[in-house]
Amino acid sequence: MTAQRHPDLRVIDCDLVVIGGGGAGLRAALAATVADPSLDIVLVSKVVPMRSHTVAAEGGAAAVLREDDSFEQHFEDTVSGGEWLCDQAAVEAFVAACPRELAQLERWGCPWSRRDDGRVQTRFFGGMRVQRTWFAADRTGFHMLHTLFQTSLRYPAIRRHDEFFCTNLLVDEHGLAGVLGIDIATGHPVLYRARAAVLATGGAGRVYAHNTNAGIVTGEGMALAARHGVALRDMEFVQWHPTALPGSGILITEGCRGEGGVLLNAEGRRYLEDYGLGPLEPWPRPRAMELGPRDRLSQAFWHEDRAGRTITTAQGNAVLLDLRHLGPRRLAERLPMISEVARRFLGIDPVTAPIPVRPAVHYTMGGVATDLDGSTTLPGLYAAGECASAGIHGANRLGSNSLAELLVFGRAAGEAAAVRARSAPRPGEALAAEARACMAPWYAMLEAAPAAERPRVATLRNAMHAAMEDGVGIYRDAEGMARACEALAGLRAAYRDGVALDDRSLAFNTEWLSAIELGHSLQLAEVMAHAALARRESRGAHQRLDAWRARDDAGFLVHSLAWCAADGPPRIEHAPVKLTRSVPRERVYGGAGERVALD
Amino acid sequence: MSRRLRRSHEPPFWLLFGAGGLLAALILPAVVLFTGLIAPLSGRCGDSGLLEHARMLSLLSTPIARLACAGFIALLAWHACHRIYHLCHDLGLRGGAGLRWACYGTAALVSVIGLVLVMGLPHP
Amino acid sequence: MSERPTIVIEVRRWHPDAEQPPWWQAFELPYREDQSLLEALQHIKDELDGSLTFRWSCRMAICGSCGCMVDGRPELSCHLLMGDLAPGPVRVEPLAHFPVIRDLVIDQQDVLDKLPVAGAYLVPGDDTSATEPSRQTPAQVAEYAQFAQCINCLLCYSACPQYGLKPDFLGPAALALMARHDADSRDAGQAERREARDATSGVWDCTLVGHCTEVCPQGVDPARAINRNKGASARDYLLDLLLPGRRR
Amino acid sequence: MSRPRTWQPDMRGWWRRDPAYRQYLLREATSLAIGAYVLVLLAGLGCLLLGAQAWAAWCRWVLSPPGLVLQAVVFAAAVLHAVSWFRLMPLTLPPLGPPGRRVADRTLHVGAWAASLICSAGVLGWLVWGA
Ligand SMILES: Cc1cc2nc3c(=O)[nH]c(=O)nc-3n(C[C@H](O)[C@H](O)[C@H](O)COP(=O)(O)OP(=O)(O)OC[C@H]3O[C@@H](n4cnc5c(N)ncnc54)[C@H](O)[C@@H]3O)c2cc1C
Ligand code: SF4
Ligand code: F3S
Ligand code: FES
Repeated sequence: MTAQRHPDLRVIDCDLVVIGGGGAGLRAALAATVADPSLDIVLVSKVVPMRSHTVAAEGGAAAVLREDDSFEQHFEDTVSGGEWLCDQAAVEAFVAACPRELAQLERWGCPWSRRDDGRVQTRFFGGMRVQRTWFAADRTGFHMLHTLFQTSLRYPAIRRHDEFFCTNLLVDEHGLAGVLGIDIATGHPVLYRARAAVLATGGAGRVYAHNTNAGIVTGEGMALAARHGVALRDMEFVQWHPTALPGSGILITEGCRGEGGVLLNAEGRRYLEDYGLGPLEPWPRPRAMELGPRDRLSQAFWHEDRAGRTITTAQGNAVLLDLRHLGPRRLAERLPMISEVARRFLGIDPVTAPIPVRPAVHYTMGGVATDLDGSTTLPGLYAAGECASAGIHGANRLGSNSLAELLVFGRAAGEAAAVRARSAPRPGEALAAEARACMAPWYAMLEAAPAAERPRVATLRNAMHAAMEDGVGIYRDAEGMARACEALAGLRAAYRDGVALDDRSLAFNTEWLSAIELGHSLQLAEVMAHAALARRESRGAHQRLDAWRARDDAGFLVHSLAWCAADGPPRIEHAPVKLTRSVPRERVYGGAGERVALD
Repeated sequence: MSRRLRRSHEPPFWLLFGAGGLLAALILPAVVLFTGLIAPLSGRCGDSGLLEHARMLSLLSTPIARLACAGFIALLAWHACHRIYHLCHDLGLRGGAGLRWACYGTAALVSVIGLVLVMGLPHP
Repeated sequence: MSERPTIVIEVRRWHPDAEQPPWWQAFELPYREDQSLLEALQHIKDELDGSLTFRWSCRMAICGSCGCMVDGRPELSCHLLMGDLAPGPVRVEPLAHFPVIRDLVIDQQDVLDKLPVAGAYLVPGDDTSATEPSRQTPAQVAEYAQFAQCINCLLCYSACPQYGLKPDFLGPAALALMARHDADSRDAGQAERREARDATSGVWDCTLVGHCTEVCPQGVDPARAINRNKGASARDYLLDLLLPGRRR
Repeated sequence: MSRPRTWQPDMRGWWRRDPAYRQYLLREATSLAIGAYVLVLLAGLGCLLLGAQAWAAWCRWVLSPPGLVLQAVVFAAAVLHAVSWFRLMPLTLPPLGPPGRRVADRTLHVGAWAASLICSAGVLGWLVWGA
């Protein structure tokens, strides 16, 4: 089936477009309509909002709640967890806003797990020194997303366009002027003319083969912004989650360890003790052993695997996550979904057997550089959520900070964008012509004659996965990263020459859309590889095995900024990190960490 | 999105259906067991045994027994007719209002006839 | 690679540009026991026929994208293992009762539009400006927790013949979400939801077929949610009759 | 947004799709047998009113082969009805008992069958020894 002639562009005027119906996008839309009910807001998303990736988050969201906690401690855990690459002013604002935001969600109906007296329950999470993580069993993201989605139904000023695939941002002399994309069901182009847009398109974990992310997490939102000269910040920092299922990459939440689960190697030893996270006792103890930060745990797995102390499964090597001692009641109450996942996908009952797990790519620490109010360097464009880099995660995000971030910065971006949408001049008529020109290459992909020698989408995607896993993994060296850069440049060139599409029709053409996604993913992968190569030190999730194994505060206590060119490789620069009150020091966990904290 | 929400008048019928269904579940098997098995075994064809004419009349001599009998028949009728109405719908029979009148009308008729009959029974 | 056993998957296909009713297409492909049906469909798309169209995202039974009929029963394709479907052939169709956009992709707009009609959101009761979380005991959470697990996968709509016969019916999931919010101690929206509940297309179009509950992958039990509400609706009907002016 | 062109499914023969649907229809169809039995009872009442002769005729029909077959069918339908009714009954009841200690479906189920036994015994007792 071949494409009909170029379908007509539909132009729709509105005040504000939110791109993305995940946690960040919904929160932004809600904030904007509450701030200014007269605004005409359009929420676009390539999937129906409740299908967004936020739905898969399991463990919980962080906010100071207990008497033994304080903003100071949340700040300290976050900044040291990010190995001082965090913007400390952003972290200060963030930790102060978290409790209010999670309480707001409670008021909107989120079914948080409770203590007997009716107060919200909290659990331990990696790298957090007190129980600070609010949770709704092990389906926190699901409940948060559905609460936000359902709440959005109460505000008719939020018009939804589900299954709209955004392909371009349009810009005029005043800044952002429109959001252009494809109505997936019909394949027709649609232009939303607006004076402000909030980008909330999520992360880019799918540039790696082995990841915990949903299929939609391909990262094109970041690439769309980058095309207009917005810098991508700290893209070399990619988080590996230490406990995912081998093969599928399905996540086994950190909440398991928060509840007391332990990690064992092939010899049955709690090997984390050998990686500066011990001693074993007392257990459970925050910021130690299995409650250490994710980067350290994933790195420990890498060493164990190297040393041959992992078990072999049909889907690759693994260590064992043992939950048996928690007992059937606690598992059913606190970790029901995980128990079901293990039974279903592995045929393992965590009540009676440990679960094989291994690290998988989980989170994109970097993203579109934003200010505290979500604004970017492009006037009218705001960003929030995983696609943004507000500066709170640094070199390693702590588990449960992301769900809180969606709310805090989603709201900030929504409110700031609402102000802008009201005040800025309306985009002109010329925009439609530009939109038609921008759409042409996408439709050309459908019209291009089939060529036998062209690669399939899956072929290029697999090659990208291989390049990233090989060269930009948990541990990196210059040679491997350079190899990845080169491979990715080659893949981008091959992509520009054209991919083979079996499907040339317009209606719900997911092959075409994944080809478009792939182009953006390749660009982001290249940015990650180049940014990694340029960081000649080891910090947080970026660990090198060559000459730069140590952290280098003198040279590299800096953000990386990547500027993308349409074709060639990105330009990488570095910019200072904003420190306020925490002075970089050695980052230690376990017993050693406690000694440092006492000083 | 314009969706008409018309208030349903099903509740009274549903309550009658439910009452009849509950009654049927509680005692209908026993009643059928009586008329179809116990009574035939108890004697020959109605002129003797449990189904004797005079005995039946005396069973139904008190107002309570009469009302119970009429109520039993009526509720079962409402139960059955309600289900039959929905069954017709499920099988794609588009009877419209006519079907509704036919079904529930029958139930009403059966109820009235039952009541008139028990009230008219002579005393033994 | 070639050592792997193969299986036949028959898919019901349709394309709006094709001037013909849906047709079946069979694919033979290698599989692994622990592979999900979704992964098998992805294999077809990646390697055999890029035009095969279906929705998916989380691949862990939580996003609700991947529903389809498998051997006549509504299922999440990511939640079925090939080992359980072997030796096949496996017949895969779009979810029943929905208009088909293409292949396995159905038009879900109708149900999305019904969610606000059913009042599928919490109406905060007391002081909405409060910055503290309100209190709710675990027992109060348990009152609605089961109904709150709905992932909007629409399997129940495909299981419910009444939805197929009466497209206005709000349907199992929307009505379960209605019950979920009614049962929440923080909610003050019961009165708002009454009109939808009491309507013909509300709880009264349900004839307690019960298949919705059987196919629900999240154990939501919409049949219970709806039929519980019939009693409440009937009670209010009688009260309105006996006390004129009680309502509106 | 403009709605896409779609293929509209139809419901012809929907009960063929799943055994659960046939079970449902069977359950609903018990109403036909119950309805027929109601008519039989109604006729009996009429005959009882008309006098001993008419009553005897009704009794003969009830005990004739067609009458017995019908009652066998009604009995089977009544039992099927009771089984499905009690199975679904918990779904139709509001939550019973205090929050946190709700009455379990099983308890309701057992209770319903116990009630059925007691009521049936009562009715049979009245019919057999009542006069
Ligand atoms: C398995 C898993 C578990 C996790 N658990 C936790 C946890 O316990 N605690 C925690 O804090 N964090 C957790 N995280 C991280 C957290 O869930 C994510 O960072 C967060 O949900 C991202 O939300 P988001 O709103 O930014 O993006 P998403 O939820 O990914 O939403 C992105 C939205 O953008 C839309 N979109 C994307 N591209 C386009 C386009 N081109 N056109 C139109 N729309 C587009 C999508 O349709 C989607 O609606 C977890 C992550 C994973 C993978
Ligand atoms: S009630 Fe169950 S089957 Fe229906 S949409 Fe919700 S989760 Fe899916
Ligand atoms: S299948 Fe349908 S008829 Fe009612 S009980 Fe479920 S909604
Ligand atoms: S892919 Fe998300 S439910 Fe199956």
